[in-house]
Amino acid sequence: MNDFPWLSVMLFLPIVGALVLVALPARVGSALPKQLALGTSLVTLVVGIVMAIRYDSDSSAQFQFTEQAEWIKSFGAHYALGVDGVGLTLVILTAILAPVVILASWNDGDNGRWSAKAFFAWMLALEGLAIGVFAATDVFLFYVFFEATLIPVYFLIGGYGGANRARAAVKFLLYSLAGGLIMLASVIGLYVESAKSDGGATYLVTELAKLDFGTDVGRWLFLGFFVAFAIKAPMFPVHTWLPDTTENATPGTSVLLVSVLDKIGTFGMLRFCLELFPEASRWATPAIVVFAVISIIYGAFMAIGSDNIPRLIAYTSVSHFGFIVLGIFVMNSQGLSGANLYMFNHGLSTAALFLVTGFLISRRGSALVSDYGGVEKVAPVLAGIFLVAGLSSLSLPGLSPFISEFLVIVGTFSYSHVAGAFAVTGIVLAAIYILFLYQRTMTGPTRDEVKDMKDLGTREIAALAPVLLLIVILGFFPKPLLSVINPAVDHTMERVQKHDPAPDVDPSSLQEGAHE
Amino acid sequence: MDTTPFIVLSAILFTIGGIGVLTRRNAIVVFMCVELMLNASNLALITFSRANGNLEGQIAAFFVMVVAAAEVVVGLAIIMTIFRTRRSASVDDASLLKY
Amino acid sequence: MKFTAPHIEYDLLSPILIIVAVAVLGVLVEAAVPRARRYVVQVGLAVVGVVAALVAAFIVLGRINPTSDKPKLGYLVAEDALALDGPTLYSWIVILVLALLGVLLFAERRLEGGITAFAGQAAALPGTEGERQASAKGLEHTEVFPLLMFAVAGMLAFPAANDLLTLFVALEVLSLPLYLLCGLARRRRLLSQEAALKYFMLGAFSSGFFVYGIALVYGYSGSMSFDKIAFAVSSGSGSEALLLGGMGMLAVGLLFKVGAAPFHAWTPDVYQGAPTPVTAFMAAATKVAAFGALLRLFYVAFGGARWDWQPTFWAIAILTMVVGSVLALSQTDVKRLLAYSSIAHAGFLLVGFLGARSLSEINVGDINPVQAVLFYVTTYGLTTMAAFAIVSVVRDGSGEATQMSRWAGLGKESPLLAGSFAFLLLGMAGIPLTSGFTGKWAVFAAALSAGAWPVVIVAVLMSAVAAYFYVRLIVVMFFTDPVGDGPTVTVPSLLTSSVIAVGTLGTLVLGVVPGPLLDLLGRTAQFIR
Amino acid sequence: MVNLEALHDVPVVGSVPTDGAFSLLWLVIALPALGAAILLLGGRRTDKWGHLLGTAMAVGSFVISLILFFTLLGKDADDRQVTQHLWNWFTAGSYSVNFDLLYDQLSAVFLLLITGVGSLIHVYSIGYMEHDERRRRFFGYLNLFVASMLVLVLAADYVGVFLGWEGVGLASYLLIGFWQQKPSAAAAAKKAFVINRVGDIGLSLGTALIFITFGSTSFAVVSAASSHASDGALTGIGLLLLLAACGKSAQFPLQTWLLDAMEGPTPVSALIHAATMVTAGVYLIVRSNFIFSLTEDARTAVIVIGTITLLMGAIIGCAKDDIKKALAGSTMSQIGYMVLAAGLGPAGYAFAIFHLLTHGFFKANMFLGAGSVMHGMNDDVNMRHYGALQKAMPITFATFATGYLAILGIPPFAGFWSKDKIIETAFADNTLVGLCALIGAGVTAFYMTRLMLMTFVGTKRWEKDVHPHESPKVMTYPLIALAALSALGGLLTLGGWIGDWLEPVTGHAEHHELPFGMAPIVMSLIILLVVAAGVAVAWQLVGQREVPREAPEKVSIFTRAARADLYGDAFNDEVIIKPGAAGIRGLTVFDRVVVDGAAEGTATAFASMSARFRLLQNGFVRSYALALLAGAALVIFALLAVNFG
Repeated sequence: MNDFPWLSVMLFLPIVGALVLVALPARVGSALPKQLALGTSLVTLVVGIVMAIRYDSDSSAQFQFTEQAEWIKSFGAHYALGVDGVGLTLVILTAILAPVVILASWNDGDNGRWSAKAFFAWMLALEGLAIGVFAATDVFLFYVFFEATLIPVYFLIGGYGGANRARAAVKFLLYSLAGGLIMLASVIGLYVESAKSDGGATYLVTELAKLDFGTDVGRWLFLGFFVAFAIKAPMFPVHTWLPDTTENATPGTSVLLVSVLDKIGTFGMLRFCLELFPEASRWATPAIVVFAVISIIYGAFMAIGSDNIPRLIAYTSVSHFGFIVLGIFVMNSQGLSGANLYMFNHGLSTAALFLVTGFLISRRGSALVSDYGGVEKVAPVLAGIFLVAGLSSLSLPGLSPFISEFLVIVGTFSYSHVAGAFAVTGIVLAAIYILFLYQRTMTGPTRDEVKDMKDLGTREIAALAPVLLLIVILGFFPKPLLSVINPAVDHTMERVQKHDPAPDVDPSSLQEGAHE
Repeated sequence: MDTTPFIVLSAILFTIGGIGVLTRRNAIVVFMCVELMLNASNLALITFSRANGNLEGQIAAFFVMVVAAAEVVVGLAIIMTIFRTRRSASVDDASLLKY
Repeated sequence: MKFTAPHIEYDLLSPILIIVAVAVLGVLVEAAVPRARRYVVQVGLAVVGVVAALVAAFIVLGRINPTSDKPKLGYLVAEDALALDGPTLYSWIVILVLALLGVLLFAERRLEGGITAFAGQAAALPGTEGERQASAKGLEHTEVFPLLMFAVAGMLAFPAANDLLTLFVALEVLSLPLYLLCGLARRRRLLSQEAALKYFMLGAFSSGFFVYGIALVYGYSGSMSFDKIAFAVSSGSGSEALLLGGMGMLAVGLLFKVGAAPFHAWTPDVYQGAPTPVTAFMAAATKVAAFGALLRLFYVAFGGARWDWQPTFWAIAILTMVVGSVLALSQTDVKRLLAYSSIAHAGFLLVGFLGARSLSEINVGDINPVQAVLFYVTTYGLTTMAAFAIVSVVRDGSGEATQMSRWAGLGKESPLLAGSFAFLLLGMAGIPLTSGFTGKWAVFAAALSAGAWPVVIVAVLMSAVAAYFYVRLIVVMFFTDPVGDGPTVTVPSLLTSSVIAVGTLGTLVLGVVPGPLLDLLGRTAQFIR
Repeated sequence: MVNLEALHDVPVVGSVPTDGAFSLLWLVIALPALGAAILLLGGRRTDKWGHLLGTAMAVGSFVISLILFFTLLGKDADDRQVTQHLWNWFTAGSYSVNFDLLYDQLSAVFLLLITGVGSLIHVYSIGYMEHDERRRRFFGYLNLFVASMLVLVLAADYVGVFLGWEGVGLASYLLIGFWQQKPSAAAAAKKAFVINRVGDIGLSLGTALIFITFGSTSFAVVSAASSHASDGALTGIGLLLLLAACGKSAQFPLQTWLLDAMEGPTPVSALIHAATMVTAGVYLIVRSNFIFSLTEDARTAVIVIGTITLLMGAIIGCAKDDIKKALAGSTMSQIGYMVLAAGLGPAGYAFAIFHLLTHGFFKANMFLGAGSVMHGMNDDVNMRHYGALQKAMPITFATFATGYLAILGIPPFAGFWSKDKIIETAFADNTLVGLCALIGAGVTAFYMTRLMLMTFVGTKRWEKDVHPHESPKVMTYPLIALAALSALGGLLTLGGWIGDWLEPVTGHAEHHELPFGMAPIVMSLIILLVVAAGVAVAWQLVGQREVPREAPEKVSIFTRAARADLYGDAFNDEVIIKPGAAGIRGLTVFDRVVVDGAAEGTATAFASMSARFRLLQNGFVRSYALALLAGAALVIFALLAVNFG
């Protein structure tokens, strides 16, 4: 059953689940919808795992599990799905995090504007659309999913978020829409260019990759795409929507937003910027590297400076996305593999961090660091998990983010010593913001407000356990990921016509050197 | 003979009509100015019709007149209702809808 | 005494003829049928008439077998006064569908408690004994239906007109009934009458320009018919000044109708003041007819002078988008907001209109501007109809509650209605999976193919700005709590609900599977010359 | 192609596949790791027997280390460098890092030190932490530390070293902050970790540079290729690794964290901040001898850092009244000696390691002794409240005394053999450095004597209701064992054994000539004289007069400076922390006002524009008409302009 539509199933299972949830009458209460949502996401995960096992990492084809059907002929748009290593990892990441988030935010939907039913329906819809984004191999289809994901997030924030949720929701939507519309111009530009070609108008990535846009056209189209992705990622200086959003969203929403949706930005840079406009990408590299480095340091400083936990985490993500973008644009195997790995690992570590702090905040009812102190004494398990999540976020060796960050640093350093030297300061700043956060919340004399705080419950631990487990396992044995990522990296290197610099001293040459 | 004088005259009439529309307050007068513009057009039409030596222009002139007549009917009806409710035919009084 | 009778293709013209006949019959009904039964008869007549016309239009469309790869270009009928080609017939069908929806809205009686939304007796003064009696007697102006039919007849003729005179007549035939309809609101009659007055005054003023433009163009080309004008343009005989002046003045007349800046001033006031069913119909159908006419006039007649008028239209398109989107930001009245948004959409349509290219430049299967614009007006028409229909059912004691603040918490009050309205708004904002997106894509693509990228950039930015006020309305409906007692949604009869349903469904379907329609247009959207 | 004549020869790290007993190698790490996992994840239900399990695991891996060591002795010198391949860690492009363990003469020595001293300290802690309800977790952390430390010394690849490096950092963080509810402890823990991270910049960039230069980061490949690399690359790598060493080994300028680290429980100070972890920097340098031996410049830097630190530490040690901080200062100073030795190249590597071992013995011994004293003094650390304790706790005194003699370098105690060698070699290398090292020895004698006198002799200056008592056997036995090692550690250098043993790793040391052709014995006598002088001065200043219970305020500028750790923290505060905090505050404002302001500003700009322009729609039909007319005029004008303009 090689022509089994794996991706379509993964895409539509959650969406159908969402529709079912909506269709449920209100009288069934909130328990059934929750179980239904969890079940759907788990089934999706199973499908995803089976698919991942069937993925053949040695095949020469760029995409696997491909499906293709003409959608809008006069636009040259297709319903075309397929994943390469990068897409696969992100699809799986989405499938893993969805049930985790649903379990973790079991009660977050209860006191929102609408029923919990709607909350989980939106979540499932979001999962489906996100999978669609990562699986789309047609630019038009990608764009459709790209924009469509905004709506569920918008309602999740606006309906269930914190004090300024309406404002945050609007800010998020408009910021993303602005980026998306700029991208739309480039998307249409692609159509016009491809229509000129003898092949006729098409949006298939594989077809577009064959086209050669002129230097200027290519660069303009590239910019259109890049701006949208930079906003999504988010990079300095278009990052300010993220802290405001996470500050007001529920932890679950923040996880789906930062761990999954923001990856669309970096994923898009890889899949579209580098894939379709190699020349323009090389042309833009120096500037982008500078911005990425700024994002790393700037985000870290902002994180150190912020007293609001979700904002703080948001800023750490700005810093981490700086690393990812850096890894992508230094354009060598180490950087690219690191960046791709980073996308997955950052998803895990940030998810853990958002969820555990979410549990903390829901107990104390305040998101301000300064309202905590000495929690470790009353809730050791929470504190322990918090610490592990934090350490993974500062990419401690032995936890999965380390490998990705290290590879990015190596890649960057071999691209430019200066850039590498600046980027590496990130590891010190990361230590400061994480440990400073831990110190101020968990250690010191226990404050009265948190004296009778309950430790994590079984459900909460159950939600976090798989994430932490993955973080540790992948920290020592990332092979499963790398084995699918590396072929994709090689493909990208080919596209951008770059080769890894040879080492100054090539060990293989030494032997014959000895015989002289 | 050259058509210019006729066209110039029609242009002048048209302009007068246009200015009238802008300057006069009374709905009836404003509307008469519009009629003036239409008739200026008629003059132009007829002139060109003669210059081109076909009848289309003159036919058009008739149509314009007919349409103008129809406009009068509709226009007066509207103006009447307004006048009766507001006791004034000034177009400036009707300015509730704005911004 | 013998003469050669003019040759009229009654079969091909049947749609128009049916509508006119229905209109005339409607007038007779007013005279003959007793008041008690007029409503039923008029509505029945109108519905039957429109449906019949629709059927006829489809048959005519079939005559140019649009499904084949190389459809017949079309027919020139009534001594070449009308051109029945793909664009015309397509516009006819769209207009008739919208007209049908319009009739349904006009006929809605439940919202006002068993009586239509139109004045019981237009002649009776507001707030007087006469009016009170009129409403006590349950009087209602059933003339609105014949008026509507006349307007429809004009709209059908407008995009088909193949010479300037027919164009003018059609313009007036569609305008005059609308002037009247605007003044017939049952509630807030002062505003309604004011709207009528403004619309009429400015309409008459603009038609003055239009006629003078006809005169000048006639003077330039020595003929009224488009093909002769086109020939004159291509041969470049006669004085440029006449052509350009005439072209400009004709443009003024048409741009006034589509509500493009700087000729948009009437739109907000009239849309706000007019009875909502009228606004809905006007906003939707007029755009279709006017753009049909605009395309034919400037592509067929002035196509040769494209390089003369394109720059000006670039400026107008940009100005229109900016004015519409920016001014809408600060609106507090839903109807007025939609009015400004319609201005913005006129701007987007003009962007598509700027995609004009000589046929040689357009490869097979490319988006061509006519196709794009016609598709956009279709999507916009359906969406707007439904939107205004929803506006008409959100009410409080004093009739429709169009103040945006009164819409707060509608999402809780009636999720379904608010949900579909939100969906329509997202459609207007151009979010994917709605027709608004596919429409925008089409017009932008057309313009970009013609190299109008600066306009497209502005269009893109303005769509971002426009998104803000649509989103704001969604926020009001869903994320803000009502002040005092929230709005009440009067459950409408099947008539209005079906309009809402059709419009929303159309917005969804054309957003997800626009392919068939686009392909049809791609094959048939060719002007006969 | 590289020119072979020009090459110096550095020992190449061999890789004999594991067989027989060596296949147990991974167990050395696995046991404590498993222990940590069980104790930390097991939760309360392991409270009862947690400490026993932890100790068992440590002892277990000590036993294995012994077995391995003797098997290694059994092999002939050429194939004493065993590599156990576990799995491929990660691969990116041409860069592949394996999870390999390298067991050679150097790591063998370390294995014994870590697991041996480690086990003793585990045993000691059973008693020391008896009354702490979180003892189980303490042992979990200790196990975690031992495991990471073993990874650090067994890894066959710089990235593997990095793993252990950060692992011990984490363990140190957790243990320093073990009493987290004390803000000072939490702060100290964070400080230690952050400053170590500064060092890690060196390690990660160094590793990156190694990869760029050699295309791999495994010791085997790098040592084989290092002699072909350019001097620039080598020096760069050397300096970056030195930075890493400074962080971990509390060398100048990253020394400030070590004194604060004394917030941790005393066994921690003994194990991590005296015997093992802080010496990791020395290990790194010695391990990277195939880099350092080839770059004069980097080695000079190492020597300078070492010298500065050994003096700084000694001076700081002189002024501290807190017994642990005094010992911490001493640790800094002693590690300074080791770094200095490591900087001397092949001549010094072996002595660095030798001193590392002996120091591990006697410093752990003295720290545990201090712990036992505190145990008796209700955890009071202020020596001014001690005095005359030798009667109260004789065993502690006796063991401490051996440690004292050892650190002074009194023959035949362990310190004598290792320290003298370093000072000699230093003189051989450069007289000035030698002199510094010599002075250091004198100062060491001073502050250690001061410590002894203030603690064990003189008058009782105890706080009220403090009843000093000897510690339980579970604590004193480890003391005795360590005392024995401090006394007999010198045996390792019998016939230069340690040097020969390490030579395959560190390279051959050509014989050095001492200045003025001194005989080594003369050198030793000079050193002893200086030490004696130090002792005498201390006896004069401390032994002969009453020690005030409150630290006197009116003291010399030097004392004040020494008390303030020579202003290391003050410098950081003024130059880094305060400006940094201010900068971050500024940046936060910048982010809100400028960056976000730009985005929000655009929105408000549009809104205000809208509010202004909507007034044009003033409701007067005539103004609309005017607009229409003007529009028409513009359109026509535009049309004409386009064509006639």
